[in-house]
Order: sequence, then structure tokens, then C-alpha cells
Amino acid sequence: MSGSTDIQNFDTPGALLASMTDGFWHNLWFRAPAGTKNGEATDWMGMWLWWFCVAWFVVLMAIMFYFVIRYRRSRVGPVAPASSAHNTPIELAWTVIPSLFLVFMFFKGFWGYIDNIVAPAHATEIKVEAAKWSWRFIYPTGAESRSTKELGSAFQRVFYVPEGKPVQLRIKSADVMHALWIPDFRIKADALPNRYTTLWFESKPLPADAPKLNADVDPLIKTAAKEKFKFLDGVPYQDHWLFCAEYCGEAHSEMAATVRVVPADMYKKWLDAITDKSDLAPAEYGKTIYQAQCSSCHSVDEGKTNTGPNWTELWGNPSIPLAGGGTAVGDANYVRESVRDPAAKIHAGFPNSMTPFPAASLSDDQLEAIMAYMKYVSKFTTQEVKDEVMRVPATDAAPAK
Amino acid sequence: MTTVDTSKSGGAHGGHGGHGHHGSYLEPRSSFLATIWDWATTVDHKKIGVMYLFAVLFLFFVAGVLALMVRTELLTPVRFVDGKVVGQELFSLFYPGEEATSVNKGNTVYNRIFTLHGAIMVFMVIVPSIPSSLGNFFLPLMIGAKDVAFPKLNLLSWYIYVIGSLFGIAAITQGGVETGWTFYTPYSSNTDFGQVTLMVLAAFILGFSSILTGLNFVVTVHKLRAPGMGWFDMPLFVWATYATAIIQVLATPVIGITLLLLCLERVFKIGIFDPALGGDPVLYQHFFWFYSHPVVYVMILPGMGIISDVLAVQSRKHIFGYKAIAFSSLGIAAVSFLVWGHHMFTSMGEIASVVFSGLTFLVAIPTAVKVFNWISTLYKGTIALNTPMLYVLIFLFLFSIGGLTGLPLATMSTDMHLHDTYFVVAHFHYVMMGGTIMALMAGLHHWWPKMFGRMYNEFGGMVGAILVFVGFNVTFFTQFFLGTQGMPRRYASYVTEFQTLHQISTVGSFILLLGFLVHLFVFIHSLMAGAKAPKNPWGGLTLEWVADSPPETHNFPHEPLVKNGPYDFESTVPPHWDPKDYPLENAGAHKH
Amino acid sequence: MSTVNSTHEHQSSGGGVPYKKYKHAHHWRSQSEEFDAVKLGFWLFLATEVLLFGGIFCAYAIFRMMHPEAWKEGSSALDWRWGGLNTVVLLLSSYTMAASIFAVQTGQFARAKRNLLITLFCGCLFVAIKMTFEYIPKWSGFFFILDPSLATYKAAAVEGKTAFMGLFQYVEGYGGKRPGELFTHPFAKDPNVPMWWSVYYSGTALHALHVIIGMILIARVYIKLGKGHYGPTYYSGVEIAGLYWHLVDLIWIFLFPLLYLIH
Amino acid sequence: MAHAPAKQFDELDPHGAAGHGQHASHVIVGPFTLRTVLALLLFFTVLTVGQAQLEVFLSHALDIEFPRWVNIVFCMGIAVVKALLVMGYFMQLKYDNPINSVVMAFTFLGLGLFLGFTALDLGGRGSVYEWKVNYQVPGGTKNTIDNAKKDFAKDRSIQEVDRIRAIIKHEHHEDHVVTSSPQRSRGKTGLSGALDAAAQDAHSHDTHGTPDTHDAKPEPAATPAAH
Repeated sequence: MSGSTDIQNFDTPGALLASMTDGFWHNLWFRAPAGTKNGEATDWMGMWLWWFCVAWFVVLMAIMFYFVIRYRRSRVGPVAPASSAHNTPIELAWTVIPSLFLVFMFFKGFWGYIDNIVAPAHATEIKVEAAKWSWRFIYPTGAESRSTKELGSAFQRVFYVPEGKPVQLRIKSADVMHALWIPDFRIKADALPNRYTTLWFESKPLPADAPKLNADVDPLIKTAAKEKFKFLDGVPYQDHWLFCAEYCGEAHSEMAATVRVVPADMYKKWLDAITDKSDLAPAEYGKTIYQAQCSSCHSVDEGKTNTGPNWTELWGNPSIPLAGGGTAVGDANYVRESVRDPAAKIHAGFPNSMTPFPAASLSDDQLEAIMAYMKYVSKFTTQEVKDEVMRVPATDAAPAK
Repeated sequence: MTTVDTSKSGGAHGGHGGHGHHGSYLEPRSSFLATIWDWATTVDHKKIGVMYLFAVLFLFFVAGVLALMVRTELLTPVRFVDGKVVGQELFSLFYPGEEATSVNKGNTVYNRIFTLHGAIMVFMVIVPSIPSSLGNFFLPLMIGAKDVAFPKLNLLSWYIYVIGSLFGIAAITQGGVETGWTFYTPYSSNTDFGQVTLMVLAAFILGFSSILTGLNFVVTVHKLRAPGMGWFDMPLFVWATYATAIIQVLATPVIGITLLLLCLERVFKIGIFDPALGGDPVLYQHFFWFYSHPVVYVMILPGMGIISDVLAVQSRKHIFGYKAIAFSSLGIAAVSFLVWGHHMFTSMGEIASVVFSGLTFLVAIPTAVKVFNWISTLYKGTIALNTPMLYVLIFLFLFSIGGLTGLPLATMSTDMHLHDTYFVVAHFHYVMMGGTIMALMAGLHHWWPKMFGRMYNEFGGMVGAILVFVGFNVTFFTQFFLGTQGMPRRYASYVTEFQTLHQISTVGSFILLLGFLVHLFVFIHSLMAGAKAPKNPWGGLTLEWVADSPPETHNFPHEPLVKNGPYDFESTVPPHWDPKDYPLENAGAHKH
Repeated sequence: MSTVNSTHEHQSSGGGVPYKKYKHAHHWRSQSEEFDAVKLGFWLFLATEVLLFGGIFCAYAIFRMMHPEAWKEGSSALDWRWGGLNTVVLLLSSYTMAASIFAVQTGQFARAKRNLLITLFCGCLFVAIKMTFEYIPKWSGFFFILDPSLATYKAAAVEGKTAFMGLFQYVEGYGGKRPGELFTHPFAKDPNVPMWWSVYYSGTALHALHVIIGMILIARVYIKLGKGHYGPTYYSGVEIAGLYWHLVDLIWIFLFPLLYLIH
Repeated sequence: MAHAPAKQFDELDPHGAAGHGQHASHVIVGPFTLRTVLALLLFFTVLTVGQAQLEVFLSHALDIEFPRWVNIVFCMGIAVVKALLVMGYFMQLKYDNPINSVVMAFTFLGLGLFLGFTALDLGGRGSVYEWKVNYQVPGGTKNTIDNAKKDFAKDRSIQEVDRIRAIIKHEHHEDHVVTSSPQRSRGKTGLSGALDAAAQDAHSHDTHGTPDTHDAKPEPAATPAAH
């Protein structure tokens, strides 16, 4: 944890805790400082609970051992002196007072949880797919990382993420249940086969003494054709473990990966470098599918209404009115459901006349492409996101140092 | 609890019982075979309780060995060294002829072992441990009944337990199970490895045994209390067992249907838990934890009951806040049905998670109340420092840790980090083993003289207890740090950073083994050459101390008549005691 | 306390038919206490039965919420007439069961036996209807030739394709309404219809199993009644069997509307 | 705990249960009561069936739609009443030791909690057909319903398939419901398996599907050519 200054940000009772949540105890507890702001909040809560428990425990045990020694039979004799069998005020006190602490814990934990799952609107969305027994990160440009690093007993994938930028992970599983856990970010979510779960993080600035990338850390730097990745040489980075935390079979304990934080501009260039230019950009691909299969009912021009809802007000729309009351959020789960099973949620004011598209007639990749296109045309998404799905290349081409 | 039965016997010494109308329940029959047959067909709750006790202790030993194998395997972080899986020799002992030629094959052996450890411990050891053994033996004695309400049903439930356990053993030997004891779908419904169906059936059958026992106890407590014993004259062990029985009756059927559906899932692929067919895997978790969370309290509540009784007797002090403890037992039983979702914070919808988090904190309150009451019971008592009391103190120590470490897991933000890590492992071992097993040991030593009519070696008992205490903490306290530092559960291999802590933990587990071996020796020695036990070695007031040691076949010569509460040490001379050994004048009047 | 005392000595009162005296188990104070305890115990057992079915009901509710279209389509494939008939059959049997208890209480053993027989018959009828007119056609497409609804599908019946000595006639394209992966019905529309059939079969089959167990209990009571084990002063066994049978009825009272009527 | 049990202690009734109707289990419920109850039960059965069929008729013939909850509330309400009758009179809870009623009450409470909390979670989120992707997903299974269609259509002419479908489908009254009511979304046309594609081309009289607005719409083309 980077110093007690961070502690002051939280409405903590006293700077005493600040000193306690730093240094030895924190390292014993969390091994390494949290990699994100939310992580620090979790750390603070963790240390608070740790000292809370220690305090209660020490007091209880002190009293217990005092009684045991003070009232041992060899000292008191065969029969105990008369004493009261209950005391209502005391019993009430020790029922009510702990309850108050519990209320505090609940709310603090509740807000921390919300902070960890609700991503800011402009977050970069990386699709995570878990399968027995490896992780895939599919970046907004449709590209995938090719770097690896030895972790535990095998070589595992390395995923680059930008420093100081919000990143949202949209997690799904291809087979059984898995769970994505990045200990240094203090976040975890199950990967389910029939539903997307999401997490987000925004890494803290890289420490001044952060190690530098070189050919040994990422062999790609020297092996890749035409020295495509040369610019990574000497770039500061920080690695974090990524583990599978839900038992998933034989190689559960080998299902790990590394999350590597690099400066944002370097990340952009790296993403540019791993992206296959000969391939259509996701949004472009999505557009072709749109024109072939969706354009007859859905419009992508502002304000124009067709048989179906207008796509400019779909992706990222916080409240889509539904027939029969209620609203839905225009996220991946909603879009997928509306494509696969249109009758499930019907947009208010539109007839329920859409044909369902099962996997047989619209594959998952195509669905992802359509989502990318929806992002591109939506008026709820930022330019940054639009650029990513259209693959506008990194602006500054100047390599580091 | 002096019992002067005026109504039927007409003898002032009636209560002292056992003047040979019947022999002790342990008396052998004419021939060896006759004795065996007698035990196999007995409807005597004491014999059934004893049979449960030995079955449970045996399976506890088996599961312990499995645990040691797990710990041994975790001595080294990386399992695959130059083409050979580390520790393969050890595993070939367990599954002969299976060459771990790859990391994955090595892992399957590890996965099978931790799964079986969990399954045996939960379904065959901890759940039936206290209710079915000590509960069966002492519940009727404590309420002054001749037997449980339905003795034949009791025997039936014992045999169902045996059959269920045999199914479990069969699953182990026929290739084992590697799904983890929770059988999470879709992994469990789709894996074609091992004997999942068999193991699930075993758990299903064991559930029936649990239901029948619980049902029996509820009726016994309602209908068979001795004359004059009102609800608030019941010993707290009876209260706890009663609350436990209610949970068993209400929660177990749900695991029944869950496992049934899981079997159908595997056999017919009906797909209720299978996303491929429109089912939902998280629905399985709801079904599963609706039983398996309450069952956590099935495990711990009887332990709490034992602690309440042993504590009071061994410190000859009226238990502090009798009603608070009694009601908190019922309170815990009630709340236990509202909190199962906290096992699923990372897989549930947000709203449900928040609701469950809030409810989870509720259960902390009655638990804390109990601990406070126990500690204040020591105040102004006269505390005997013997093995049962030592185990009570160990329980209070470990259970407090277990309870307090539940808080970071109920707090959602921290649980997001700690869920499914070694922190959780350590937490529930502190509660399940540090709680239930320690309470079982306390009760076992406390009532051993009554059960078998022989004293155990006090010194040996103390040594064992201290070894267990030390070993336990070394084993599991390190695991808290493993979890918070980033070590996930159910990992056969791990990153090298964790090696030191893992090794400390492993060393601890062997100290633990040593401790239990000492106990084993002490018990065997007691059965072979223990001193004859008096009827009331500790000066307890509850009805079981009125009976002989060991009790006669029908427990009491005639139905006892209850004249005073179970903890009135300040006003009552314990049965079979000479008033001059128990000079009440310096006790004075018993205040309320 | 008069009740208690009266149950101590069992006179052969009532219908004048002799019946054995009953001695309650040694650990009970009185027969009435034992009787009361047995009842409490059995109610607790019934509670577990209700919760066992609770799992099925829960699955039904959840999946109805998740796949409303599939549930609509599934329930529309069931014929309420057979369900209704079965409901009536079970209600009748419940009545006769209660009546037989009354008869035993008042020592009218002939009447009791008659009612028990009717109950047993109703139980068999229930299972028979379920098998012949619901399970077999839906699973395999084979219709019982006397099945009135066969007329609807005459046009789709395959000539000469019969089973069980021509007692069952195959109708093309009707069968295959099976749970989960076994599903082969060609005209389903919602992809989750197999899930409906999973719930339908697991629910009704579990219930049918209970019907059969109940029938075994009743048969046992019938035999013991013949041997004169029960009488106006002792009839726990009859009441227990009755309670179980009523529970079976109770479950069906909920299964029927859920499966057949709610659309 | 000091108290004087002796004062109201009764040898034969140690728990003073007599006052709480313990021996009420000896009450005899006469045939008249039983018959009345049976009559009521049958009446309610007729009532609930009638209600359901009436709804079907109205929506089918007159195109009048009730919101779905009416049907549910009605059916479940009647079911509860019937259950209470059975428990109260046939099972004699009304005359029995109250503890038995308490047991049942707690059972249904537990059932309610189970249902309620589970629904709270699963109701809160939409599940998707993720696993119906491509045919053999690891651990997953086939899209059964598409296969069923294909298998059936395999060696049959489109007209044949169409004819049989028309016959089989006629039982499903609800399927004919055509409505724009938001509470009740329409039955969907089949997924684009070979069968339905064929049926579309043959201009099948797909009366139970969506109206012509949909039929006019081109059937989704098979997956577009890989770029």
C-alpha cells in the first residue's frame, strides 16, 4: 500500500489505523500493495477487519484466561460461591453493541463491492473467455495476446493492460464454471457458461522503480517478424497474477495467466501491433452483417424509426423501456438475449415480430461483431471506444526512448 | 439433580438405580455370536450411539489420512520435475497402478484425494458425529427417558448410515470422485471421470439417515421428558440437539431432491442444471447451499450444546444466561435458512448478493452472545483443569477465531478477494474442526466414564489436547495468510512464493496427527485397563449422572421425577455424592 | 384423563368384531402418548416430503420465469381432461381413505375394508391413466386404441404400426416429448421446451412413485385389518397410511394447475 | 430454574398436554363432514378448470386477453384453498394437536424462503443460449430441438412434413392466440432448422406462428460467406 496518505482519503477513525494498515502487517496480510484504487479500499477494509478481530479476540481471551486462573478449583474449593445466573443489562449491551459494528461492516463492504463491479462508461471493454484450462483476452480490435511467461509449473499467457485507464472485463466460460481472480487488484468473478459477468479495474501509476521490458521478459520482442514489437524494449511494466479460483477439473491449478500493466500509449501501440490488419475491423465486419440481416428492420440513423428499435439508442443505454413496464440496460447480456430469444424482453412501442437467431444462423463471433458495430453507431459510447472497434491506429508513432 | 421418585418405586433410593434389576447395557450375551447378534439387532439408543461413535471415529481417521496426503503433496510448489510428477510414489500407494505421466494425471489423483477428504468429513463424519453418537446416547438419558421415541427407526437410520457409507467407500475404491464435495454443475453433471453418481447416491442415502435421526430427536424431546422437566429445565445440550434436529428435518430433503436431480442429470441428461439444455448451473448452487449452509449449523450447534454443559459442570457454576443460550440456539437455527447465498457472492446477481450479505451478518449476533455467556460462566466458578475443561477452553479459543474470520467473508468487498481461497479453507476448518471436533473431544472425555464405566488417563488426555491445539493452529493459522496473499483453493500446485507457508502448515498437520494418536492410545488404554468409573465423577446434576456407569439397559430403574434445574450447583448436592464432600453452606442462596 | 385411562384396557367394543389388544411400547407412559408421538413424528416426515417436492416446484417456478414461452408451449401440449380426471380420482380416494379411518374408529370393519379397497383401486386407476394416456403417447407416440383423443390424430396414424398386440397405435410426429437430451419432438418451437418436459417428468414421476408407496402402505393396513390388528382403541397404522395418502393428494392438488392449467 | 413442578404435576399427563388438545387426536370426523369436504373439493376443481378454459376460449374466439397473473393467482388461490381443506379435515389438523399445524406452517415458511430467495437471484438476470453455440461444446450437448427437426424432415417431403404438422398442432388451443398484449408475447415461429426453412418455402399455413408481417420478412440467410 503506497503510504498512509492514501488512508486519509477514507473517513477512518484515527491515524493509528493508518500506521497499522501499512508496512509489516499489510505485507503479511496482502503480500503486495494493491494495484488499483479500489483495491486499496478493499485493503483498508481488510486491515480494519483484521484489527477489529484481533481486538475482540485479545480481550475475550484475556478475560477467559484471567477467570481460569483466578477461579481454578485448587484455589476456590469444591463449591463455587453464589453468583448471579444472568444480568439483563449486560446481556443487552453485548447483543446491541456488536450489532452496530456489523452494520458499519455491511455498508462499507457493500459500497466497496459496488465500486468493483460498476465500471465507468468510458472503460475499455476486454472480452475474457475461460475454457478448460486457459484464459483468453479478446481485445476491442478483435486481437489476442501472443506473449507468454512461465508461471507455476507451466508457460501461461500474458495480457497487456493500459496504466491508469479503466478496463472492463466481460467474462464468460466456454465449458464449466471458472472464476477470474487477480489477487493484486482484489477482484474476483465467476465465469459462467450461460451469462456474462463483469469486473473492472484502473491500475495505479507504475512505481518509479518498475522493471523494464526486454527480450527475456517477453520473447516476442526479438522473435516477431520485422521487429514489430521492438518498441516494447525498455518499457516499464508491472506483472500481476491471474488465477482460476473456481474448481474446474484436472488442470485447475495450472489455469493461470499474467496481467501486465504498461503505459497507456505503449499499450495502444502493442494492441495495434498484435492486430491483424488484413482482417476486417470488428465494427466493419458487424456492419456487413447488419446490412445483410438487420437493416430491413433496424435503422442506424439518428431519430429514424423502423420496424425495430433504432441502434443509435441501444448500446450503453442505461434505461431501455420494456413492454409491460420496467427497463433494461443496453449491455451485452441484453443484446445477446434479444437476438437469441427476442420475445424475452420487448422494447416498448415495437411489435414482437422478430425472428430468433440461434447459433446455427448467427454465430457467436458474428454476434460479437454486431455488438462492436452497435458500439460504433451508439450515441452512448465515447469516441475512444468507437476508435477501438474501428481500429483507428495509435496516434504517436514515436517509440519509447 | 437429585431424583426422589415417590410416585412409583416407593423407595427413597429408587433414583440411585441399577441395583441389578438389569445389567449394564455393555454386558455381553452368553456367546460371542449372540453378543454380535444382540448389537446388530439392538434398539437400545446407547448401543446405537456407541456404534455410531466408533464408525464416526474410524471414518474421521480415514479422512484424516487423506488430509495428510493432501498436505504432503503441497510441500512442493511445482509438481512436474523433469518428466516426473513429484509425490507420485505417495499417490501410487492410494491408487496403485496409476502412473501420473503428466501434470494433469498427477492432479487428478490430488483432486480425488481432497474431494474424498471433504465428502467423507462432511457427509459421514461431522454431520452425524455429535448428534448421532453422543446425542443418541445422552439425549434420552438427560431427559430421563427409557429410550428415544422410535427405537426401531433409530436402528434403521443407523443401517441407512452404514449403507450410505459403504456406497461412499465403493465410490472411493472404484476410481474415486474428483468434483469436490460440492459437486458443482456443470462440471459434476458432465465429467465422465470416476464414480460421481455413486458418491452422489451415497450422500443422498446418508441424508435419509440424518432426517430419521432428527425426526426421532424432535419427537423424543417433545414427548418423553421426565415428569417435572419443563422446557426450561432441559440441559442445554438437549436444547442444542433439538435445534439441530429441526434443521436436519427441514433442510435435508432439499439436498435429497438436489442430488436426485443431479443423478437424473447424469443418467438422462435432463438438463435442469445444464446450460446446454437451458438449465442454470447457479440454480444448482442455490439448491445445494439451501441445505449445505444450514447443515453447517447442524455441525456446530450440538458442539455448542456440549460446551455449555461441560463448561457448567466442570466449573460447578450455573450457566450464565441459560435462556439466552437456549434461544440463541433456536435463533441460529432460524437464521441459518436465510444466509446460504454468501457462498455465491461471485456468481449471483448483485441484488441477491447484497441481501444475503446483510442477512449473513445477523448470524454473528447469536453466536457472539453464546461466546460471551460461556466466558462469563467461568466468572466466580470453581474451575477443574482436566481434559474436558481444557478442550472447552481450546474450543472457545479456536471457535472465536473461526467466528471472527467469518466477518471478512460476509463483508462483500473483502469477500470478493477472499472467496474460494485458502482463507476460506482456514476459516471453516477453525469452525468445523476447531469447533465441532474439539467439542466432540470435550464431550467424549466428559462422558467417557458414563459411556464405558472406566476413567481415562488424565495426564495422557492433557498431553493429547495440547498437541492437538498446537498442531491445529500451526496447520491452519498459516492458511489465513496464504489465502489473503493470493493462494486459491483446490490447487495441486502453486507459485513458489507460497512454499514457506505451505510447508509450515504441513508440519503442523503432522503434529495434529500425533495429538490424535495420543488420544487413541489413551482411549484404548482406558477400555483395557482404566479405573472403574464412579456414577458421578464430575459432580454433574443432569439426569445421566443419576444412572449407573455404564447405564443399565433401561437407563433408570423407574422413571425419575425432576425436582430442580440442571445447573443449580449452588443449591443442590450432586446425586451419589456425600453432602460433606459438597458443603453448600458457603455457596449460599442461589440468586436469579 | 379419562381418555388415557380408557385406552389402557382395550375392551372389544365397537362393531362387535373381535380384535387383538394392543400393548404400547415399554418406553411410553400410555398408549395415547405413543399415538400422539407417532402422529407428530409422521407429520415431521410429511414436512420432509413437502420440501422434497419443494425442489421440483422451485425448478418449475424458476424456469417458468426464465423461459415463459417454453412453459406456455409445454403446458398447451398437455390435455387438461386427463389431468382433471386424475384429480377427481385422487380426491375420491382421499375421501374413501378418510371414511375408512372413520369406519375403523367406529369398529365397522367391513365398511373400512370396502373403503380401503376403493382407495387402492383409485390409486391403480391414477397410475394407469397416467401411463396409458399421458406418458406412453407423449414419450413414444403410441396411442392406446381406446384413447378418445386418438380421433384427432387419425389422419397422422401410421397404418399397421402398432404395439402390445395392436393395443397401441402409432401416430407420426406426436411422440418424442421427452426430457432434456432425449427430446425428439419435431414440431417444438421454443428451444427450451425440453426443459419443460424435464420438469414435467421429474415432478409427475416422483409423485407417481409416492402414489405407489402409498398403495403399498394401504395394502399393508388392509391385511393387518383383516388380522384384526386395529380397532376403535388402536388405529395409528390406519391414520398414518391415511396421512401419507392425503399428502400424495395434496401434492397433486398443486401439480395439476401448475402443469395443466397455468398457461 | 428453581420452580415447584410438584404443585401442578400430574402423573399421567407429565407435560400438562391435556389442556393443549393432546388427546384431541381421538376426535372422530363423521362421514357427513367428509362428504361435504369432498363435494367442496370437487366444486373447486371444476371452478379452476372452468376459469382456465374460459380464458382460453375468450382469447381464442373473441381475442380477449387477460394478463397472465390473473390465471396464476386464480389457480394457485384455489389450490391453496383445496390444500387447506384436505389438511384441515381429511388430515384432521383442525382437531389435532396444534404442534402438527405448527410443523406444517414452518415447512411452508421454509419452502417460501427457498423459492423467494432463489427467485430473487435468478429472476434478476437474463440467461443466454451461450452453450447452444456450434454442436459439440466440451461438456455441452447438442441443440436438441434443431436436431429433432432435421431428423424428422430428413427423408420426408416438405408437403408430408407440413401435413403432419398441421394435424398434430391442432390440439394446442393456446397456440392460436394472436395478440399484441405486452403481457403475453406470441408463440414464435420455429428456429431456422431445415424443417422450418422448408416449411417457409412451401408457404405452410403456419397459423400458430407470427402473422404475415413476419412471413413477409426474408428468412435469415445461412451464415454469411466468410470474408
